[in-house]
Parts: sequence; C-alpha cells; structure tokens
Amino acid sequence: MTTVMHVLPYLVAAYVFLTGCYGLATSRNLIHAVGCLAVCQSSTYVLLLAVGYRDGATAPVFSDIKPGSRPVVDPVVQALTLTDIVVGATVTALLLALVLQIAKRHGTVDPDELRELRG
Amino acid sequence: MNGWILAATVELGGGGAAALWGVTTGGPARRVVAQNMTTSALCPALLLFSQGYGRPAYVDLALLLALLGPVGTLVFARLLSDDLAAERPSAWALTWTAAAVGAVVVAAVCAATGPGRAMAKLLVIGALLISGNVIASRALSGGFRGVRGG
Amino acid sequence: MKRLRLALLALGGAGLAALLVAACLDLPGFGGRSHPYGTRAVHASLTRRAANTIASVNFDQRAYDTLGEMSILFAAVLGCVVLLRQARDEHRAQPQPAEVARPVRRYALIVLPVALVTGLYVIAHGQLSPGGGFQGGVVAATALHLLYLGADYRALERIRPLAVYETSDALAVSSYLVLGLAGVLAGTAFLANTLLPYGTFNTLSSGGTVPLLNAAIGIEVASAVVVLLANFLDQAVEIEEEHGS
Amino acid sequence: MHHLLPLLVAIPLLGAALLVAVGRHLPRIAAEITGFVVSGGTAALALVLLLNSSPPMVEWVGGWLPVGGESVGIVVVGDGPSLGMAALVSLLTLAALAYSWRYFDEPPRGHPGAFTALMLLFQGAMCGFAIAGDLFNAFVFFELMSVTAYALTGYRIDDPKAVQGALTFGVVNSLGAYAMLMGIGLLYARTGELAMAKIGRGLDAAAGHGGADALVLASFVLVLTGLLVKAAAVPFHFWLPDAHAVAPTPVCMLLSGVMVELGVYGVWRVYGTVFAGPGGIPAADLTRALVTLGALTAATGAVMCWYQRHIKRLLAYSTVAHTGLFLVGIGVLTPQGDDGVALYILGHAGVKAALFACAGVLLDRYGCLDEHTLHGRAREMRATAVMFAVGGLGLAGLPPFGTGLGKAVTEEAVGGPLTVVYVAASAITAGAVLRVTARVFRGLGPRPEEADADLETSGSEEEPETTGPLRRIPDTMRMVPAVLLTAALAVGAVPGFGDLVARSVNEAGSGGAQASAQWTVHGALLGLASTALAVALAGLAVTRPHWTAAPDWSRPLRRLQSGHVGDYVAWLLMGATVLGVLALPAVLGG
Amino acid sequence: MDDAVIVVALLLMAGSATAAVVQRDPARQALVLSVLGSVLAVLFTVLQAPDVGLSQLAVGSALTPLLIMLSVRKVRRRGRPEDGGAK
Repeated sequence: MTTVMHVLPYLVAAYVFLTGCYGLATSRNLIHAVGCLAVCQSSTYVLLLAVGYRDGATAPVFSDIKPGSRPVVDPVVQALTLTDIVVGATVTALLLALVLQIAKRHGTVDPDELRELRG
Repeated sequence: MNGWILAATVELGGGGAAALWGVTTGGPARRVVAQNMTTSALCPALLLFSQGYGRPAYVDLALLLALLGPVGTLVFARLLSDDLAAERPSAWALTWTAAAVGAVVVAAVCAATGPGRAMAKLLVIGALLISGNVIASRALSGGFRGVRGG
Repeated sequence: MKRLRLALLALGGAGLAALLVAACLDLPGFGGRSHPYGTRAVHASLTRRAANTIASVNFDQRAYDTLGEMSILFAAVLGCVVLLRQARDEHRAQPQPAEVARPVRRYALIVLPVALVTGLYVIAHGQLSPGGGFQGGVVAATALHLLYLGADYRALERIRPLAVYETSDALAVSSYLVLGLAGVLAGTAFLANTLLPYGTFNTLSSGGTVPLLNAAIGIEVASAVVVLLANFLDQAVEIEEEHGS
Repeated sequence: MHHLLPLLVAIPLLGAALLVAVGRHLPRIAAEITGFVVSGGTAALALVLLLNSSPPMVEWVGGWLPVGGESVGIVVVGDGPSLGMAALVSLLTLAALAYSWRYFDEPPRGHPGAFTALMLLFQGAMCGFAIAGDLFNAFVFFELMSVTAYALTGYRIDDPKAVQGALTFGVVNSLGAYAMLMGIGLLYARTGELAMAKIGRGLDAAAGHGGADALVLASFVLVLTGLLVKAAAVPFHFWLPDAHAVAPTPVCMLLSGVMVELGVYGVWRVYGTVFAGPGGIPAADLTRALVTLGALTAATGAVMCWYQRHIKRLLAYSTVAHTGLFLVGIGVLTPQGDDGVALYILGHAGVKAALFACAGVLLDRYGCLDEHTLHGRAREMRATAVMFAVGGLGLAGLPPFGTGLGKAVTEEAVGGPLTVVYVAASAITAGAVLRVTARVFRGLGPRPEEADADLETSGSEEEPETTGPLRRIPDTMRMVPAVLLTAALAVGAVPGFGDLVARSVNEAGSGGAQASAQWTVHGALLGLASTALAVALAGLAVTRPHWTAAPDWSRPLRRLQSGHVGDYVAWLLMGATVLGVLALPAVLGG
Repeated sequence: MDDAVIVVALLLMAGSATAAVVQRDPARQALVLSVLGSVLAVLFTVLQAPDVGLSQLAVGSALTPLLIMLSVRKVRRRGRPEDGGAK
C-alpha cells in the first residue's frame, strides 16, 4: 500500500495529462478540444499539489490554528497552482472566443472540415 | 484518524461515484440531475472534512459550493432548456433524499461545533444547500419553459 | 492521414508515458517532509504577520508572479473583447424576455445579494483565511449573472454598465502596478512590502501592502469576469449574422 | 540601477492598462502616440540598462534579498543576453507600432487603443520572459506572451484563416506550456527550489556522483518541449506557418522577428543555468538532441519555404529554417556558437521584420499575397521591390549584413558538414524570396502553372488590413522596412559591434570563456557563396519553372502540414518522445 | 486512513477526467467538466490546499460551464437559421 501510495498521485497526474492529449488529438469538435485542454491542465494542478503535500500536515493558514502547533504543507506550490488555475480559465475563455469566430467564418467546428490552411 | 473523515470518505466515494455514473450515461435529463446531485454529495463531504481536520476555516469551501453549485445547475437548466423540454426530468425522491443527507450532516457538525458564529455559518450553508438543491431540481423540471432568444 | 495521426499518437503517447512513469518512480515519495522553499515561505510570512501563508506568497514574496497572472487575465479579457467584437456583417437583435418559474426567480433574487456579500467576504479575508482576491472576485462576478439565470438578459444589462467594468478592470491593474512602482520610488525595490506597517497578526489590516494588492486583484478579477461573460452573452444572445451573407 | 530591471515589464503593462482605462474617451491618434511613447521609453530603458550590464545585474523583486544564500523572492537577471533580447523586443515593437501608424485596420468600436494596448502587453510579456531568472516566473511571462499573441493573431476576425490559425497556435502552444509546467513541477519536487540557478545547484547536489536519472531527463524533455514549441523546432513547428501567415503584418514582424527566437533564447538560458551541471544533462547529449532537431528543422523549413506561393507563409517557413540554424548554433555549446547565434538573431530580426513589412505593403495595395496571381503586377513599386530584394540578400547572409556575420561566426563554431546545412538553408530561403521579387515586382519569366490545389494555401483571396486597398503607400510603411534593413546591415558592418556582442554574451554564459566575433575571409566567402547560390536558384526558378517545380518526394512532407490541430498535437507528443530518445544516453550512461 | 481519502479522491478525479475526454458532445462534456471541477476542489481540500480548492470551485463549478454552454448555444443557434431559412 505505502509504495503504491508514494507514486500514485504522480501517476494519476501523468495519466490525466496523456488522456487529455488523446482527447485533444482525436477530437471532432473544437469546443470539445478546448475542454480536453482544460483536462490536460488539471493534471498540472494535481502534480504540483502532490509535490507539496506532507503526511499528516495541514494547510499553512493560521487564522484558526496557532503557528507551529501542527506541521504544514508547502504553501509555494499552492500559490503556483492558484496562478495556474487563473491561466487555465483565461486560456479556455480566449480559445472559446476563437472557436466562436471559427464557427461563424467556417460554418463548422469540426477540425476535419477546416481545410483552408495546408501545405 | 476519526469518524468524521471516515464518514466524509464514504460520502465522497459513494456520492461521487454515483454522480459520475449518472452524468456519463443515459439521456440529457439524467445527466443534468446527476450534475445537480454532485453538489449535494460533495458539499456535506466538505463540511465533514472541515470537522475531521479540525479546521473551521475549511468551511468556506462548503459555503462556496453550496452557493455556486446550484448556479452551475441553473446554467445547464437554462441553456439546455430545449433538450430538457421533451423529458422534463424530475427526480424528487432523489432530491429529497439528498436534502435529508445534507440536513443530517449539517445537524451533526452543528452539534459538534456548539453554538456561536461558526454554527450560524453552518446553518446558512445548510439552508443554501437544501434550498439550492430543491430549486435547481425545480428549474430542471420545466423552470425555463418560455426561454427562447433570451 | 487519420491513421498516421493515430500511429503518431500511440507512439508518442507511449514514449511520453514511459518517460513520465520512470520519472514518477524517481520522485521523492508522496507526502515527504522536505520542502525547503515552503518552510522558508512560512517563516517569512510569519515575520510579515500574514496569517494566510498562501496570500503572503501570492501578494508579497512572489507578488511579481501575481502581477503576471493578473496581466494574463487582463490580456485575455482584452483579447476576448477584441475577438468577440461585432463584425461588419453582424447586427444586434433585442433579446426576448424569458419566462422563468416563480420559485426559481425568487431564489435567484434572494441568493444574488448573499453571493455578492460572500464574494466580498472571501476577498476581504484573503490574507487571513483561505480565499483572496481571485476567488472572491469570481464569486462576486458570477453572482451578478444570477440575474440572467433567474430573470432575463435585459435585467442583467440594466445593472451592468460595461464601460464602468472595463475601466475599473484597467484601473485595478494600474493600481497594482503603481503600488509596485511606489517601492522603486521609495528606493527599495519593485513590489517591496516595506511601505506600510505590518499590523497585528490575524487582523484585517495585517501584512503591510498585502491587503491592498489583494483588493486590487479582487476588483480586477470581478470586473474582468463580468466583461468576459458579457462578451460571451452578447454573442450567444444578441449578436446575429446578417442573413444571406 | 538594478532596481529598474522590473520596470521593463511594469512600464509597458502600465501603459496598456492606462490606455484601456481612458481609451474610450481618447481619439485614435492619442492612443497611438501613447503607445509610441511607452514603447519607446521602455526601449530607451532597456538600452540604458544594457549599457550598464557589465558586470551582470541581479534584482530580487520585492526586496527579498537572499539571507544566507536563501531567498523566498523572485530573481530577475540583467545580463547581456537578457537585456539584449529585451532591447531587441522593445525596438522591434516600436518599429511595428510605427508601421501600423494610423493606417492599420479600423479599431473595435469603443476601444480605439485595443490594438496598441495588446502590443504593449506583448512587449511587456516578452521583456519579462527575457529577464526572468526564476523558472516559474518565466512560465508566467511565457503564458502572458502566448495569450497576447493568440489574441493578436486572431485580431482580424473577418478572415476565416486568421481565426483558424490563431486557434491552432493557441492549442499547440498552451499544451506545450502545460508540458513545461509539469517539468517545472518535477524539478521542484527534486530540488524544492524555483530560481533557475538554485535548481541547477540542487540537481548537482542531489545527483552526487551518479549523474542524471529519469526524473532529470523527464523534466528536461518537458521543459524543452514547451520552449521548442515556441521556437517551432521540427516536429513542433506546424503551428508556426499557420499562425504567422494569417496574423496582421505588424504582429508578424514581432512573431517571426523575436518571439520565436525567445524560444531559442529560453533553451539556451534554461540549459545553461539549470541542466548544464554534473547533475543535469551532459553536454554531448544536449548537442545530439539540439543539432539533430535543428538540422531537421532547417531542412524542413527550407524545403517547405521553397514550395510556397503564399508570400507570408513563405516567409514564415524561412523563419522555421533559420530557427533550426539557431538551434544548431547553440547546440554545439561553444562560446563562439553563442556569439554567432546572438548576432544572427539580431540581423535576422531586422531582415525578417522588413520582409514581412514589405509583404504587408503588397497585401494592403493589392489585397492578395499569391506569388502567381501577383505575377508582374507590382512593377510600379520600385522602392518596395528594392527592399524586398535587399532583404532576400540579407537572408542569404551577404556580407556585411548582420545575418552574414552571425552566420559566418556560427559556421566557424559548428564546423564540418554542418556548414553545408547553413549554406543550403540560407541559400534556399533567400532564393525563394528573390524568386518572389523577380516574379512579383519585375514580372520576369512565364506565369507559373497551377498545380496541387489541394496541397497548398494560395493566398489569392486575402483582405487588406487597412480599411480599403491603399492607393498610395504611406511613408511610414516604407520607412520602417528601410530602417530595419539598415539596422540589420549595421549589426554586421559597424566595426567592433560583433566583439561587443560577443563580450556581453560570454560574460553571462559560456563559463567566462571569451571568443571574438569578427569577419574572416572564410566566413565572408561562405556568405558570398550562399548569396550566389540563392541568386542562381532564383534565376533558375524564374526562367525554368518546371525544373524547380515540386517533385513527388516532397508531397508527403507537404501533406503533413494538414492544418488539423489533432495532427499537430500528435506530433507534439511524438516530438517529446524523440527528444527523450535523443537525450536518453544521459541516463543510461550514468 | 488519510491516504484512503486521498486515494478515493484521486481515483474519482481520474475517472471524471477520463469521462470528460470520452464524452464527445460538448454540452455533455460541459456537464462532466463541472463535476470534474467539484471533484478537483474536494481533492485539493484533502491535499490541504483550501485556497486552491476555493479557486477551483469558483472557476470550475459555474464559470467554465457557463462559458462552454454559451459557446455551444451560439454555435447551435448559428446552425439553425441556415438549416431552416436557407432551404
């Protein structure tokens, strides 16, 4: 159990990243593809937070506990993940805006039918 | 380790798996109902975690989920109203069961917290959770019948 | 072509998967005790009397990252405004009023102020308890859209003077930058948290400039999300293409 | 002085924010002047800092100076290469803003300053990435740069190609950025640090005598994937022609002139600071990976460039080819190679931006970018013709252009058979540009026959970027390419400039070893040879079109550029695997 | 015991992520993505990152689904007048 537990979170992150890539590559709908990109990104959250986790520790927020009374997890990765989530949300929004324009100009959101740029 | 976390794990595992099953299979109606049930499954789990970890500060998560979960369901109810019009999903038995679970969990956590500001917050969360859940179910079963262009 | 893609995907995915799995086995075990940067960050946060270490990292120790994060949001919203502008061959159609079941409408109108207050609470307590400008800002902005969900789009448009939100978005970004530049002018460093007293631990005014930067982010995010959703709503509800074009 | 380093980011961002805040009430010209002043001010600041960058500066943002060697803050680095890139970014932004002066497409209603504000954000992001000394901070500015670039690429929403190219760009680059972030996460797990120099030391300490392990290899592959996607190395390059061919011309100037090169710069910076130690990736493995990918990139870019008829796409592929040359140059890991690439990037930025500017003139005058349709139509545009031809010669590395000097120094550094790659890639891309000049501006040779319509993007139906087709070309649109070409010439022609660049590059990296970067007879002869080859190729293409028509073996290569975002994602995964295989001996050997 | 919670949350997250990729219809995917958002928030809570959990809740439970659904609606609405009107 413990050896599995030592790598499981990381493996889940890697799995989710690759799954998202698979969905992205085989997607038949650009809105779906943007959703898959969001799935890819959620793997980075899991990886970062798993890296900063510490057994039996709690959040380094001292509004309701005394500093030093309990071990705490790594706050830096949490700050990084926060930034990452903002990035993810904004990129999703921007890409969806582009998809909307593609739908208008090409009349389709199926990547297989977009045949303008090639060669 | 304590019973709170055990209860939360059971709630998370059972409710989460059921919600995931519901949201990935069946017709549109069943899926939105399952999406709505996610809130009622996960929000009590968050309350139990807060109690289990001994961190009242974590209650804010449950508060936000109780607030925003139904809003998310309203989004689907409104923007999928055409798809749902045919089926008029109603799952009142499920809705009231989920509401009862929420009420029990809130009551249990309240009892453990004791009276005070923290308890008031918990009661607000409970009220939001149950009313949000019920209203979202109502919205799904024909709450947006007349929505066309707007 | 499709077969080639699947072959590449299988090969590339397998290679990357092998690499990642091998790397995972070399990682320090999950839940380990060694976090040198994290330990330093907690210590630094306590010396600046910020109760929420994450807020201290975000708005003090690594405030420069948050500047970049805020600019990403600002740039993306500006980008969406530009990308979702009304094109030459489009016009606006007046949205029709919607019929909403009465309990749903009542719920939306009651929860709206509750959600707004919650958003403000989450922003204000950012440097003490979990939360902060980003989280609270999104909640506050989402709250406004209950008007669309519970009533109709015209009701939302009445309380949403878009120009005001765009301006406050930009002004919040500017004030974050100006707070940073104040450090340079005072001769210390960009975004240095040395201008204000650090206050008492675990109170709303503790942490020096942390609450100010936090508030700037809160305003920025709330306005930015409103503008962002407004552009998508306009597209989905109002803007129509000319027929026959 | 070092306190001023973050201002390179803060000033353009503040300018952009203020433009948006008051933009509603501002006439368009005021918005453009503001953009000009802010961008120019940043450029001046970058130049002043650059002149004071010896010895290199370091600034801890927020005043979190290290205590006992440990800090919790973010470090920014002000050395020759970083400030040089920041100065190049700022000057090129200034040139692009000048080029778009008043004539560029109608701004969105109610947002007269939106385009200028996005350009300023782009400038700030690129400056921030250039001076980043902290790996996560580099990621943040990398993302800011990408997000702004997506929006700018899709700026002309009426153009179906523009929005498609922008989406492809967005998806592929975002995925690359997430890969990079995973790499950063792995490095943080191993070392618990985020400042690049600290990570490097942490890797060395963790490795002991063992050398690299799978974790180091994986993080190396993931971080480099992100950077190489930006640098458009084969097989991560597919997004580049799709995006660069459709972006508005002033944006193309920045994308091709400096953003792609920032990817190369990132590879150089990250390898040199993080992975160069005994705990990282051994030099031989990096050289193998970068030289292989670089040579492939140069070859693919050159071949694809030759067979284009869409002029902007042609220029975009020439950027791909040149990025390959840059990667080979930094891949050999010699001080001289670094100096050569630095000079090459400076010269290339000027030449390529000028060529895009001339292509933009064609687009706005004729509403068309197709070499075949435009055949002989642009005879009247003498000045543009001369500049296009001079740009082509600059691309070939004709002495004394900066590109020529950079190419000569790099060729000397890489030596041996790789010299052939340099001569061939630069000659073929330049030959394609000269061919366009001869056909479009002079009407030489027979009109080419139509073929393979399903294999190519023709560019015959493009919308001008101005409110309507221009009757008269405004002076700014002609002055900017002229100035850029002069600058590219000056990089190679001003005596002592090469040595100056070499000194400031070597002071920052290369382990302090000094090399000189001067014209040699050998280098000049190679430059002349490339030029002669380019002219000969162009002449052959114009007079005997069927000799140089696309042969059958090039069809599969052209078919790979399918415009399908799923294909590009699959190639990205494949590229990461290839990179891992190329660097695998680092782990097996240890 | 703590580990068991984390394992359950991780597996749920992996399951939702897979489901989100496998659902090819964007509207159905949006439903799964909103579940994924909530599950991620719970996972962050058990990884002791309440700040991140709050962010994820704010973004994932209402904002992202709203953006996706509005896009879906726009794309569908575009399709309709052409089918009905043009022919």
